[in-house]
Amino acid sequence: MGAARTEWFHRPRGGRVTCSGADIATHPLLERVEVRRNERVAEGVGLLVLHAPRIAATIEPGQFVHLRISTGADFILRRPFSVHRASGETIEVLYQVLGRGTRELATREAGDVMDAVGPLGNGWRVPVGAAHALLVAGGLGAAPLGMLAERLAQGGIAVSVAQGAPTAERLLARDLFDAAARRVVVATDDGSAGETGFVTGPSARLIAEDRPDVVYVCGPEIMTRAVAAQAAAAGIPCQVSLERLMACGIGACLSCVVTTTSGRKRACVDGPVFDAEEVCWDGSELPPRH
Amino acid sequence: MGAARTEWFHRPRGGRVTCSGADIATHPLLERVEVRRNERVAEGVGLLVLHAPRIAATIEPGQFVHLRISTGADFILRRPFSVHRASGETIEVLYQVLGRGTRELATREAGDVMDAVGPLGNGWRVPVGAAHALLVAGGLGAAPLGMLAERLAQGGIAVSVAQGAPTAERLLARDLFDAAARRVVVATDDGSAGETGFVTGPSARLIAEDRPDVVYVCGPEIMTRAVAAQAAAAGIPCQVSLERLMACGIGACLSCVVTTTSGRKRACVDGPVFDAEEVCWDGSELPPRH
Amino acid sequence: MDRNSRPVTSAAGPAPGLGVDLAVEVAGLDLRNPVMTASGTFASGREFADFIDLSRLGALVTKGVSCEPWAGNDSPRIAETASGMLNSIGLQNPGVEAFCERDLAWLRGRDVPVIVNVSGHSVADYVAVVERLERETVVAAYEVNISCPNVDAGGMAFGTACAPAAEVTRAVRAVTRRPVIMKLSPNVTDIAEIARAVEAEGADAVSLINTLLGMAIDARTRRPKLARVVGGLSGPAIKPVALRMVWQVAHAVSVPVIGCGGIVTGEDAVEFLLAGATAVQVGTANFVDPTATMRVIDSIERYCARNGVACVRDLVGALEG
Amino acid sequence: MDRNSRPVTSAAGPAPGLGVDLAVEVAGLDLRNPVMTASGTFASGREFADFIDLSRLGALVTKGVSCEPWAGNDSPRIAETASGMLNSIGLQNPGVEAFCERDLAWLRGRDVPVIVNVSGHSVADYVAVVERLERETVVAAYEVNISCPNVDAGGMAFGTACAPAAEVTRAVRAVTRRPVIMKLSPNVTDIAEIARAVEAEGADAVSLINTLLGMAIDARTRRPKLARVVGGLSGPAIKPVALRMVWQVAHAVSVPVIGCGGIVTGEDAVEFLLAGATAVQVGTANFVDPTATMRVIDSIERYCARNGVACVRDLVGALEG
Ligand SMILES: Cc1cc2nc3c(=O)[nH]c(=O)nc-3n(C[C@H](O)[C@H](O)[C@H](O)COP(=O)(O)OP(=O)(O)OC[C@H]3O[C@@H](n4cnc5c(N)ncnc54)[C@H](O)[C@@H]3O)c2cc1C
Ligand SMILES: Cc1cc2nc3c(=O)[nH]c(=O)nc-3n(C[C@H](O)[C@H](O)[C@H](O)COP(=O)(O)OP(=O)(O)OC[C@H]3O[C@@H](n4cnc5c(N)ncnc54)[C@H](O)[C@@H]3O)c2cc1C
Ligand SMILES: Cc1cc2nc3c(=O)[nH]c(=O)nc-3n(C[C@H](O)[C@H](O)[C@H](O)COP(=O)(O)O)c2cc1C
Ligand SMILES: Cc1cc2nc3c(=O)[nH]c(=O)nc-3n(C[C@H](O)[C@H](O)[C@H](O)COP(=O)(O)O)c2cc1C
Ligand code: FES
Ligand code: FES
Repeated sequence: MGAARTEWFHRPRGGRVTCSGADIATHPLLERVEVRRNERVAEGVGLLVLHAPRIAATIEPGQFVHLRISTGADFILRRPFSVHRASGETIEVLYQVLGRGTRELATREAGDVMDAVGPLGNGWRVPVGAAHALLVAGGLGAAPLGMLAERLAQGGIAVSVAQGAPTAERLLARDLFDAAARRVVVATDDGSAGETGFVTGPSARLIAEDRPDVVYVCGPEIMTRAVAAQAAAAGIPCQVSLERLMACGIGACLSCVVTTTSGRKRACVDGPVFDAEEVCWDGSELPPRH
Repeated sequence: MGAARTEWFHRPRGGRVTCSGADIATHPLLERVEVRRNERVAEGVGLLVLHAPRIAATIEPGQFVHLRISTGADFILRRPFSVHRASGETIEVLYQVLGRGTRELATREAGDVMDAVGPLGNGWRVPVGAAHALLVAGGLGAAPLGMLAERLAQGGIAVSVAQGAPTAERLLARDLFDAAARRVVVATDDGSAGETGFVTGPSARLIAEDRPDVVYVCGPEIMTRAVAAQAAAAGIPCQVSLERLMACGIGACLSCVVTTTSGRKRACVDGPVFDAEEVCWDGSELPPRH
Repeated sequence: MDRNSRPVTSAAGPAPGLGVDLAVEVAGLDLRNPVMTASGTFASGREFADFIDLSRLGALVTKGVSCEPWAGNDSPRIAETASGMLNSIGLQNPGVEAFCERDLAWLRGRDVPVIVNVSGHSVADYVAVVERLERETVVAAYEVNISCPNVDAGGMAFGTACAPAAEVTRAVRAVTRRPVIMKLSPNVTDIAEIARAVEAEGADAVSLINTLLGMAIDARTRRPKLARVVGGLSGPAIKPVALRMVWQVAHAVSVPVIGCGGIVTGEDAVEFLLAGATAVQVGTANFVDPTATMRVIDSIERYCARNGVACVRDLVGALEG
Repeated sequence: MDRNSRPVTSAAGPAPGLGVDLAVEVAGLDLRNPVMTASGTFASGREFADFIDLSRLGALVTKGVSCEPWAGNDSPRIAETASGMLNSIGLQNPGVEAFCERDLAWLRGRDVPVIVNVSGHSVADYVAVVERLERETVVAAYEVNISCPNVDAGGMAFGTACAPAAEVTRAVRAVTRRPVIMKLSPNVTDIAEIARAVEAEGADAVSLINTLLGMAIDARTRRPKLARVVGGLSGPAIKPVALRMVWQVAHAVSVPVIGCGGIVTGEDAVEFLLAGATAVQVGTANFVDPTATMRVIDSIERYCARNGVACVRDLVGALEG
C-alpha cells in the first residue's frame, strides 16, 4: 500500500524538479531580517513579509524559519513558522495570534528587525512520476501548502486543494491556491463559504474522484490523521506536516520528537514533513488551538 | 546645633505655605498616565512629561512616583523617579538612562500609557521662619530640587543654588534654577561650565558667604554626606534626599531602609527626604553611577 | 494639606458577581475566596488600604513577627533578577508587643481574617510570640515561618529537616487551639517529607513555598548585590518550582495546602488550585501592582464562570492526568 | 540541491584579540577559554557547526549517553516559563555504541576538548558507559550526570544524597584515569555536602547546577504542560540559585567548580567566575541564539580588557566582600 519510501526523492523546487536523495542535509543560517509588511489578513491572523535574502534563496516548500520575536531583555524561546511563500529576497509567514510570542509579533512594524534561523526542516517531497497532487489544508495548515501549490504548478504537476477553516475569512492562502490549483473545494465550520463542516468531507471526495498520485496534509493533528487514513485506505502516498513544541529548531534539544515506525524522530530536522505511513499517532499532539 | 527637629513642619507648596505637622500621611494612588513628551535633554538623560492629573494635583517637591515601565509580559519591578516639576495636569521626570528599566523608558513615545503610583514619600520641609534656602544639586540630584526652587521662590523664600555635574550639558533643571534663584554657582568635572571640580566647593562657599537658613541636598550619597557635614559645621539645618533600592515604594516591603538615629526607616515613606542630623551614614548607599 | 482633600484612590471595585462560589475552608477558617497575601509582601495591610478594599481578601497574612524587635539586615536588601527578585530583609520587625499595639490595633474591625506570620530564633521564641498573640482576638490563625533564608539563627534551619520542623510544630501546637499553618522551605531535597512531619505534629495546614535561596553579583563592582550576599528568590521565576512542590505535598498530606510562589495572574492561581492547593498567596506581585490581589480574585472568578465551574473548590486538585 | 551551493553561515568571527589570556585549567584539562557547552543543549555539536566555529569553545560537553539506547519521555517535552523553560527529554540517546560510531566519529579531529556526559540507571550502567568510552581517544574527560530530574530510576536519585553520589564517583573513578567531573543536582538541602562527598571519592571537578525540578500546568486544558508532569527548569530564571550554589560549593571543596545555570551573556559568565567557578557552561541560551557560546567568550574577553584583567583566571573567586 502506498509508494515505497525510497520513491520520495524529488523536491518541488520551481520548474527544475531536482533529485536529491532522501537524506537532504539542510544548512540553516542565522539571518538578520527586516519586516517589510505586517498586516492583518483575517480575524487573529497576520501576514508577515520579511526581507531575508539568504533564507529566501534556498528555502523549499514545507520548510520553516525560527523567529526570535522578542527584542526585550527577557528570555523567550524562538517561535517556529512555516514559510508560506518566498519570492526574490522576501519570505512570507502567515501566523495566528495565540500567546505571548505571536501577540508581540503582531506589533512589529515595517522597518523593525529581528533574527531568523532558517531554512529549517525537510520539505515536501514529490514521488517519482507524480502528475497530480491533492493538498489538504486545515486552518493555518494552509501556510506551508501555499508555496507547495505554487511550486508544483510551476513544475507541471496538477494540483487540487481541499481546504477547511472556521470561517470564510480564515480560508488562508486563497490567492496561491486559486492560481495554482485546477480545483479548490472548501468547507467552513460555520458554512460561510463552501460546505458546512470539516475539511475531511472534501478531502475524501477529492481522493475518491480525482485519484491523486500524492496527498499533502497540514492542519490540526486530528484532521491530519483522518486525512492520512483516507489516503492510506485509497492506497495513495501521503505526507503530513506535524507541529511539535520546539526549543532549538536545529536538532539539538530533542524537544520536538514524533514517534515513528523507526523510533523517535525530530520534527525540526527529520520533519516537520513525515511520510504518513511512518507516523505512530501516539496522542502526543498539541492541544487544539483556541 | 541646627534647628530642633520639631521646627520642620512647613511644606513648600506654592504661595500658601501650609502647616501640616511632622507626620504627614501620604495617600498615594495608582494612576494610568499618558506620555506627553519624552526627549533627550543631555547625554544619557531624558525628560519625560506625563499627563497625570490626579498625581499632579497633590504632589509636593521632593516626592516621587513609582513607574511601571514595562508593558511586556515579563516581570519587572517599578522604578522610582522624583518629580522634577508639576504644572496643571502634568508631571515631569528627569531620568538618567542606566539599566533595563530606564533604557526601556527612553523608548516610550507620546501617546504611550503606563501606570504610576504616587505621590510617594515625604517632601522637603521648610523650617519655620526660613527666609533663605541653599539648594545643592549633584547630577540627577537636580531633579527633585527643581520643583523645590520654584515653590520656594513662589513662597517668597530667597534661593541660592550650588550645582555640580560631569559636564555643562548635564547641568539639569537650569531653567528652573535660573528663574527661581538669585544666585547659581556651578561646578563641572571637566570645567566646561563654572569651576572645575565637585559641587562641594561652591556649596561650602555659599554656606559661608550667604549663611542660608536651611540647606537642601540631593545627589550621589558621598556628595550629600559631605554637604551635610558642611551644613552641620555651620550650624545650619539640612535636609537630604536619599536613594535606596525600592520594591514596593509604599512602605510594605522594607527593602529601602536608611539607618537613622531612631532606627531603620523606610526611604519610600519616611523619606526620601531625611533630616541630615538623623541619618547614620552606614555605608549602605548604592554604588556610584557609571 | 488636608488628608481628606486627597483624591480617593482607584481601588478595584467589588467582585463582578458572576455567581461563582469562591468560598474555601482552610484549616477551619472560612474564607470568602482562596486569595491571601503572602507574608512580608503586604506589611499588615495598612499600606495597601489606599489601593484596595482589604475586606475582599480571602485572608491577610501579616509580615513575620518575632518576640523581640529585629533590625533586619543591612542594605542593599533587594536585587532584581530575571522574572524575579532577591530579598534579604531579614525579618525586620518591631517585636510582637509593638506589633499588637500598632498593627493588630489597626486591623481590628477590618472584616478580614488575619493570619499572623510568626518567626523565631529558637523554639521558645516561636512559643513566646504565639503565647502573646493568644491574647489578641483579631488573630484568626498562625502561619509559622520555618523557612526564612534571611536570618542566621533559626529561620530556614527549622524548615530544612524533619526533626526541628516537627519540634516547632509540636511546641506551637501545645500553646494554641487556633489553626496552625506551617510555612515550608523549598530549599530541601524532599519537601513532602517535611510536610508529613509537621502534619504528624498537628499542623492544620501547610503553606509553600517560601523563597529559594539565591545570590546576585554585580560584575562591575565585583560585589554581591545584597549586603548579606545571599537572599530569597521570589516572583514568576520560581513558579514552576512552587507548583511542583505544591503538587508533591498535596499528594503527601491530607491537611490543606496553601500555594505560593510567583502568582501574578488569576490563571497562575488556578494552576496552583489544580495542583492541589486549597488557597493561594500573592507575594511579590503586590510590589509591582498594589491591586494584584484584587485582580487575581476577579480573574479566578471569571475563569470559573467561563469554564462552567460553579464552585472554586471543584478546582482543587482537579489536574487531569 | 547541492550542499555546497548553500550560502556559508554567519559564523561569529574569531576572538577579537584584545590580548587577554582566557586560558583556564580544569581537572587537568587545558582549555583555551572557560566557556563550555552544557550537556543536552548542544547535542554533539554537529547541529551548531553551521553557526559557529566549534574549535573556539573551551570544551564541548555532549548530550548524556547511557549504556543502552533510551527512548526518553513522551511529548510534550518542553514548556516555556517566566525567563526559563522546563524540559523532560528524559535523556533520550542512542546508547553508547551508536554514540561512539556517530557522534564521536564526527567529533574526531575537530580540535575541541570533548567531555562526554554519562548517564545511568545504576552504578553498573555508569561504569559500563565509561568503560566503553575508554577505548575512544577523542574523549578528554567525563561529566557524570547524577542529577537528571527526568528519568525514573537513577538520574537525580544518585545526586540527592551523599552515599549514592559517592558510590557512583568511586565506581567511575576506579575504571578511568581521565578527569571525572561530577554534575550535581540543585534539588537538595545542602549541595556543599554532596560536593564534598564526591570530592572525597576522587572527583576531579564538580559541575553545577543541573535543572531545578519544576512543573507547569495549562489552566485551559487542566493538564500538566509536560507529558511527564514534572521536568527540569533551566534558563535565566534559575541563575540566582545557580550562582548561590556555585559560591557555596567553591567554598566547600578544593577541586575546580564548573558553573552553569541561566548564562546568556558574558556578564553572566563573569558573575559565575567571581562566585568561584573556574569554567562555565552555556545551556538553554544555545536554543535562543545558536551563537551564544561565541558571544559569551567574546564578551568575557571584552570585560577583561575593559577592566584591566590580564588573565581570566584572576576573576575566579574574586568576589569582593
Ligand atoms: C514547524 C512548525 C511550523 C509552524 N508554522 C506555523 C505557521 O505557519 N503559522 C502559525 O500561525 N503557526 C505555525 N506554527 C505554530 C507556531 O509556532 C505557534 O503558534 C507559536 O509558536 C505560538 O507562539 P505563542 O508565543 O503565540 O504561543 P504560546 O502559547 O505563548 O507559546 C508558548 C510556547 O509553546 C509553543 N507553541 C505554542 N503553540 C504551538 C504550536 N501550535 N506549535 C508549536 N509550538 C507551539 C511556542 O513556540 C512556545 O514555545 C508552526 C509550528 C511548527 C512546529
Ligand atoms: C526616591 C528616588 C527618586 C529617584 N529619582 C530619580 C530621578 O529623578 N531621576 C533618575 O534618573 N533617577 C532617579 N532615581 C534612581 C532611579 O530609580 C534609578 O536610576 C532607576 O530605577 C534605574 O533603573 P534601571 O532599570 O535603569 O537600572 P537597573 O540597574 O537595571 O535597575 C535594577 C534595579 O535597581 C534599582 N536601581 C538601580 N539604580 C538605582 C538607584 N540609583 N536608585 C534606586 N534604585 C536603583 C532599580 O529600581 C531596579 O530595581 C530615584 C531613586 C529613588 C529611590
Ligand atoms: C520582601 C519579602 C519579604 C518576605 N517576608 C516574609 C516573612 O516575613 N515571612 C514569611 O514567611 N515569608 C516572607 N516572604 C516570602 C513570601 O511570603 C513568599 O513565600 C515568597 O515571596 C514567594 O511568593 P511570591 O513569589 O509570590 O513572592 C517574603 C518575601 C519577600 C519578597
Ligand atoms: C533540553 C535539555 C536537556 C538537557 N540534557 C542534559 C543531559 O543530558 N545531561 C546533563 O547533565 N544535563 C542536561 N541538561 C541540563 C543542562 O546541561 C544544564 O545543567 C541546565 O540546563 C542549566 O543550565 P542553563 O540554564 O544554562 O540551561 C539539559 C538541559 C536541557 C534544557
Ligand atoms: S526543536 Fe530541538 S531537536 Fe527539534
Ligand atoms: S520600597 Fe518597600 S518599604 Fe520602601
